[in-house]
Amino acid sequence: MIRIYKTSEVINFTLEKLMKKNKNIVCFGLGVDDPKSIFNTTKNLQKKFGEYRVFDTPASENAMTGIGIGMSLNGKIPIMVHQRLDFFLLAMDQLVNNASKWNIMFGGKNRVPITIRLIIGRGWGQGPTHSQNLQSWFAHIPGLKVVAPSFPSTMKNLLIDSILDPDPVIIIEHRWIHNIEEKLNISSHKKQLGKINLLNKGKDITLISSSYSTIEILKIYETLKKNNVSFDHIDLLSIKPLDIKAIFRSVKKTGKLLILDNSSHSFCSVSSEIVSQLTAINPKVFKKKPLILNLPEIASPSSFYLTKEFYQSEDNLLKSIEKILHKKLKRYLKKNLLPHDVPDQNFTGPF
Amino acid sequence: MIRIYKTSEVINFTLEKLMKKNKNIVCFGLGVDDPKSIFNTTKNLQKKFGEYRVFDTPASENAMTGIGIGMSLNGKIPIMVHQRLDFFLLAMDQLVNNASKWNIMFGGKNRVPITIRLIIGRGWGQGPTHSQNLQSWFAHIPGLKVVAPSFPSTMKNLLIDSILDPDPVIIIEHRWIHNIEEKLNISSHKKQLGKINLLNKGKDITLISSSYSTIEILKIYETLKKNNVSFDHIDLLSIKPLDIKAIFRSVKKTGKLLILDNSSHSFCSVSSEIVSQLTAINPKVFKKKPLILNLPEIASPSSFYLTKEFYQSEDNLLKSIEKILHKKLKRYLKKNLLPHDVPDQNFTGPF
Amino acid sequence: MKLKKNNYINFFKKIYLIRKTELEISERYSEQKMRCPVHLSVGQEAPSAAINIFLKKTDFAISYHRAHAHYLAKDCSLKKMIAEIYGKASGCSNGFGGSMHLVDEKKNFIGSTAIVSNSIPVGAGYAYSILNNSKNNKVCIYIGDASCEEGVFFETLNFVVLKKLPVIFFCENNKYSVYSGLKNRQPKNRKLFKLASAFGIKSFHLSSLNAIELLKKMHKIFQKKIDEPIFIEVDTYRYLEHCGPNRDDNLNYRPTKEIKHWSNNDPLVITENYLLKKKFCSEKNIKEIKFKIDALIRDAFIFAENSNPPRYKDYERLVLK
Amino acid sequence: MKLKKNNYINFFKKIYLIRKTELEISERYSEQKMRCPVHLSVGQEAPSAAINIFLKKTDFAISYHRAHAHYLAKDCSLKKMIAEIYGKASGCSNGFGGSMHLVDEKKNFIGSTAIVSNSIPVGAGYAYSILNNSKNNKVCIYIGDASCEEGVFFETLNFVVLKKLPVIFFCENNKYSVYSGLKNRQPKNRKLFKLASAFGIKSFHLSSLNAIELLKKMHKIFQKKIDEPIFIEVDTYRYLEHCGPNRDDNLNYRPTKEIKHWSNNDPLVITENYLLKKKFCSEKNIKEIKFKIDALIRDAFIFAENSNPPRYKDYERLVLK
Ligand SMILES: Cc1ncc(C[n+]2csc(CCOP(=O)(O)OP(=O)(O)O)c2C)c(N)n1
Ligand SMILES: Cc1ncc(C[n+]2csc(CCOP(=O)(O)OP(=O)(O)O)c2C)c(N)n1
Ligand SMILES: [Mg+2]
Ligand SMILES: [Mg+2]
Repeated sequence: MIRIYKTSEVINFTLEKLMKKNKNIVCFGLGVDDPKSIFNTTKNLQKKFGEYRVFDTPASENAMTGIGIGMSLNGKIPIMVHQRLDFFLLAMDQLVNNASKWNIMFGGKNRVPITIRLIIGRGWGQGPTHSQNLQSWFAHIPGLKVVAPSFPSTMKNLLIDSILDPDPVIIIEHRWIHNIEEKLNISSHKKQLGKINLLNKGKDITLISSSYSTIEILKIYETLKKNNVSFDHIDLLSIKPLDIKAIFRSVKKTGKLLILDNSSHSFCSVSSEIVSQLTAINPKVFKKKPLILNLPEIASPSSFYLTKEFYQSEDNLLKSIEKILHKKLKRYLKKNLLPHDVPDQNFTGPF
Repeated sequence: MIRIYKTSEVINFTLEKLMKKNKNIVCFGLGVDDPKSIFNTTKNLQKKFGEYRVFDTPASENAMTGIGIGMSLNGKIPIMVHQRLDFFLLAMDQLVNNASKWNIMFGGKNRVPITIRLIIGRGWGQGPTHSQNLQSWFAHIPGLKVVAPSFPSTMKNLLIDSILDPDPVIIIEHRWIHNIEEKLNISSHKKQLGKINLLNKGKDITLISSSYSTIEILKIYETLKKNNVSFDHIDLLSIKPLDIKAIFRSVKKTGKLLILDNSSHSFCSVSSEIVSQLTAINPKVFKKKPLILNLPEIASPSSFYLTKEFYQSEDNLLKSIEKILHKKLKRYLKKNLLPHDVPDQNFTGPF
Repeated sequence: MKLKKNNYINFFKKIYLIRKTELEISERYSEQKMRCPVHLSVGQEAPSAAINIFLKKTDFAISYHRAHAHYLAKDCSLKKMIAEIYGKASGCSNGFGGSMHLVDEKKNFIGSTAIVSNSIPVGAGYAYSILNNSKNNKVCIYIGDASCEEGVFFETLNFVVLKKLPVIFFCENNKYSVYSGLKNRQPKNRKLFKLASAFGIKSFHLSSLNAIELLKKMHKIFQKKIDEPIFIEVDTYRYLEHCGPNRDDNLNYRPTKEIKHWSNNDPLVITENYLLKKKFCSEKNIKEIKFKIDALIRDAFIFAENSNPPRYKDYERLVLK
Repeated sequence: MKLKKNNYINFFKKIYLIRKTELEISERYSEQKMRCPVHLSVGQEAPSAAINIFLKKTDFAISYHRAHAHYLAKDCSLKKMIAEIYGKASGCSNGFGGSMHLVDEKKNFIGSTAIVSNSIPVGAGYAYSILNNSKNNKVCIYIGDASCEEGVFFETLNFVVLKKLPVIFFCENNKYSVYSGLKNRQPKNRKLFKLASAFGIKSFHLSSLNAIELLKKMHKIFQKKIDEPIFIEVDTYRYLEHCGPNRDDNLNYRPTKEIKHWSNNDPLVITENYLLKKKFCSEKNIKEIKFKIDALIRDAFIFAENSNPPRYKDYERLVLK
């Protein structure tokens, strides 16, 4: 059906559709069956598929991950969800020492088709342990795939890809994309795992983003266009595998690169990896110094007064582009009537 | 006293010396007091300092890390050790959500001076879960420092730096450096946290390594020198903070870079970070494509027959240098009479 | 030592302080100046109020996301707590932490954290650091019923018993973890205190609905010299939603009967009536107490509102060099 | 159903197979062709031999670093195990895993892993996948005494009881974790089966020194239909070092008396004598049994030695695309 969907709706519909088709799919996590049903993404699933296939869990992240792995060794296709990525740090042993390696460890006969949705918090005082995006940790581990959808449509495609993938896939699911709307055909599917999405085509500069950062770049489209900046905008979608060839093609064309990375901290980030891989292919590709914008080298603050500067602003983004292009840009930004720490006007806290 | 020391001895002496000086230092971990005393590094410490300051622990890596953090909030200086880094994956919540953030989270008044020694296994069938080097995970987290000593002398300096540092420091301690010998003055100390060590000076190429990789590069010195290759060899020592300025100076001079990285896997590695940071300073610094040699994108195998190709060989290292320099190198390698999976002739398994 | 009049009055004062502070937060939350998640303790004031009648000032405490009551019951700075929730520089964590990261070094409140159970081993480590301290100080580790599902709780319990650390585990069992009732998370008939007891720790269960009875039972525990780690489980109930300022009974995740059962035994009402009945206080005394506390709370909000925001520069200074 | 002659003979066979296989590994280890850590089960053959008399072929098993006995007792491929230890392509994990990563799909041996306790939840997840299976199959999760110190064990226990999963926790308590005795790790008087029991799981403790008694007690457990998760703790003892082929009693981390105590009650000797005494076997029968098993072991080593090494190409093929 073609109509306007929210990302959260798309997740819900997609889960329902796939679970209907394949009764080996099992969905669990803290709160999947509660009145808020993970920001409405797991709504009615338990009612439709029963308590065996859709279940709430104890606060035991490490064991529950292992339990997902165990099921998957016997044909189940588990979908786990964590309301914040930060909670999942308890399960790194299961993820890294078991999920990512089981197949290799036992000679290549035992794949682990688990999908793990990790929600990234932002704003409204989420603070140091409710807003980390550790995508580069997961991307660093051989045997794991990592995707970071940005829109309802890419969420649909990547969620399907992840669930159908025979190996563990981590979905980086930013809290602020849940309410983003897009008109789409809910029953279509296009494989996007391993591929980038070129959202805008141009020749002056390559902008790369993923997940909610992609939305942030959309907000400066008007300014860029009215200033006659012709830009490639790459929505990464798939952090790993990374479509470095497509990225290289773009940077080769523009010679200029800015990456907006909503993962915390610059060290060993996905952005560094992109720059490093491009350099390894050909350092001459860069006509200007590439720029990475990400979160500062410090745990994220809770205070409203600090998050404003902690996160990248549209203005800062534009300034960086000005720096690369050596050109002043007149601002055509929509007046933001919202406080900086909420995704939309419907959000009034607390979670 | 100046004499020849093994790395393991240096650790033992240094711990003893500092513990004598400062009775707040506490040392714990699985097996610190057992007959093998962590490859002799904690020998006699319990005898000398008692069971309160030096103690064996239950197999509870996560809790024990939190317990270390708790002590440190009240003036203790804990030194934790894990016989393999891989076991420490159980404690990522405590490390990331508490140790690295406590100071920030509570307004900057509560530092956590914990030192965590993580031993990296290699060879003799260590296999997928006994040989991971996840240094880039730790380096990715704001609030953590990471060092990777290579020799007895750098071990001494970095161990002291780590223990004296007011914030959490991770020591990447490769199992294969324990028996490396060096003549040194055990009572001297030179600060090396945050600094590189330039082991050889030259102008054709910059070689970067850390931890046991540094030893691997030493093994090709003769070949390089007899071939009149003039090279900078940088022993990183401090993964984070990273002395990128010193690295840049070297690469600016040589224009050519090879990094030998004993951490698994290329994605989001410390090496990528170095290349990316250099490119961000100036992409033109590279006269040739930089090369990163690290471990393949797959969990490490157990079989003797597979580890040979899994790890980088001296020959492969030389081939890569030939590629960058565009020059054939005559080999002057010491015949290695040892099997490839042991560090020295005294090693006959099983651990 | 018997329970004295003053103990009862203090108990009431603590409950009243917590209740009114939380309700004030609840009321003002919609002003959108307290921009962080808040886990309020309305309804479950009695347990922490009770234990803090018996803990010494020199004892330590460490807590979790629902920490307001624990913090206030230990006489920590109300002003700094409110300022913290407002994200101001004068907050106990300079605004960096928010409602879930309360600290008061002066009052030996070690901190509170936002990951379920991850303050537990930190408390045990603190206890290790004061092992064999002459003052016989203890570390009170507050936990919820869901804390007892995380592995680290059991690991810590084992270590605490092994080393005989001066720890009091204080578990407020309010039967819910967010919207999840116990039946989703723990087997039927699970008794947390019995579970703890199997680890070799002396364990108590205070199941009284009546706050005064709770106080008396708590008193009994502290009558004897405590020279080993102990575990105390207290049944309690929150009136408001898990996180946020409102009631959420309309969501129907909790049986109406259960809600009534608890709210009919409101700790504030019960303690106030008890003071009057026992003539520990006159109506006038009570009014005075309330008046004073109300003023403190008012002042705290004024303090918070008037405080300066933290400067980003000061935050950035904490980046490691 | 009573224990039959055949059960006793099978029990003996399993013990003998495990003992001789492990001793062969031990003897040949110095040839340096088995280049991986090995955790041998010499001395502690009886527990897994006993339970595997009662487990069905269709039941599942999952284990930890010391898995040889569990693997062999379930009739998994001896050849593939030895080849795996030799790092050969014909190994059960193609040589990729080594001694600590044994698997045999045909025999429902799910795997064994090298991180203490991390196979536990995997076993529980497997059990979840067969919940309500008509065959009433179970998953036997082997654990050691140190496994019961990791949080994930308790988390899993809670879940298994909550969901009534078809799991048998089988804990071989050999009192040591590497060189660390229980006193370093667990409070005095800790009884693991009681701890488990407090989680609401039916628990058994088999403390018999005598292997035949152990078998009989195990039999008793399996007499009744098992329709809920259970926990079995068995006291046992390893004769050799934690990891590697040798004795290490010279290191003095274990009391001589304790070592004697156990080796004086050697399960192999006891079962053999029992068969003879009960006339279940003649000396000749025993010889034949041993001869056959010895031949199997010899063949397995020949198979392993003659097998091809894995090709790096085949390994690399597993890199994710
Ligand atoms: C490791 C982890 N998992 C999940 C969460 C999400 N979470 C926040 S509070 C909470 C409920 C905790 O319940 P309980 O311990 O009973 O305390 P209560 O809120 O009832 O006071 C959960 C699950 C978290 N913060 N940390
Ligand atoms: C998480 C983790 N911590 C530590 C180790 C190191 N280690 C390997 S075996 C072992 C002892 C385990 O003892 P137990 O469970 O009693 O089994 P046993 O060796 O006695 O059969 C330890 C601590 C590990 N492999 N994993
Ligand atoms: Mg609760
Ligand atoms: Mg043991």
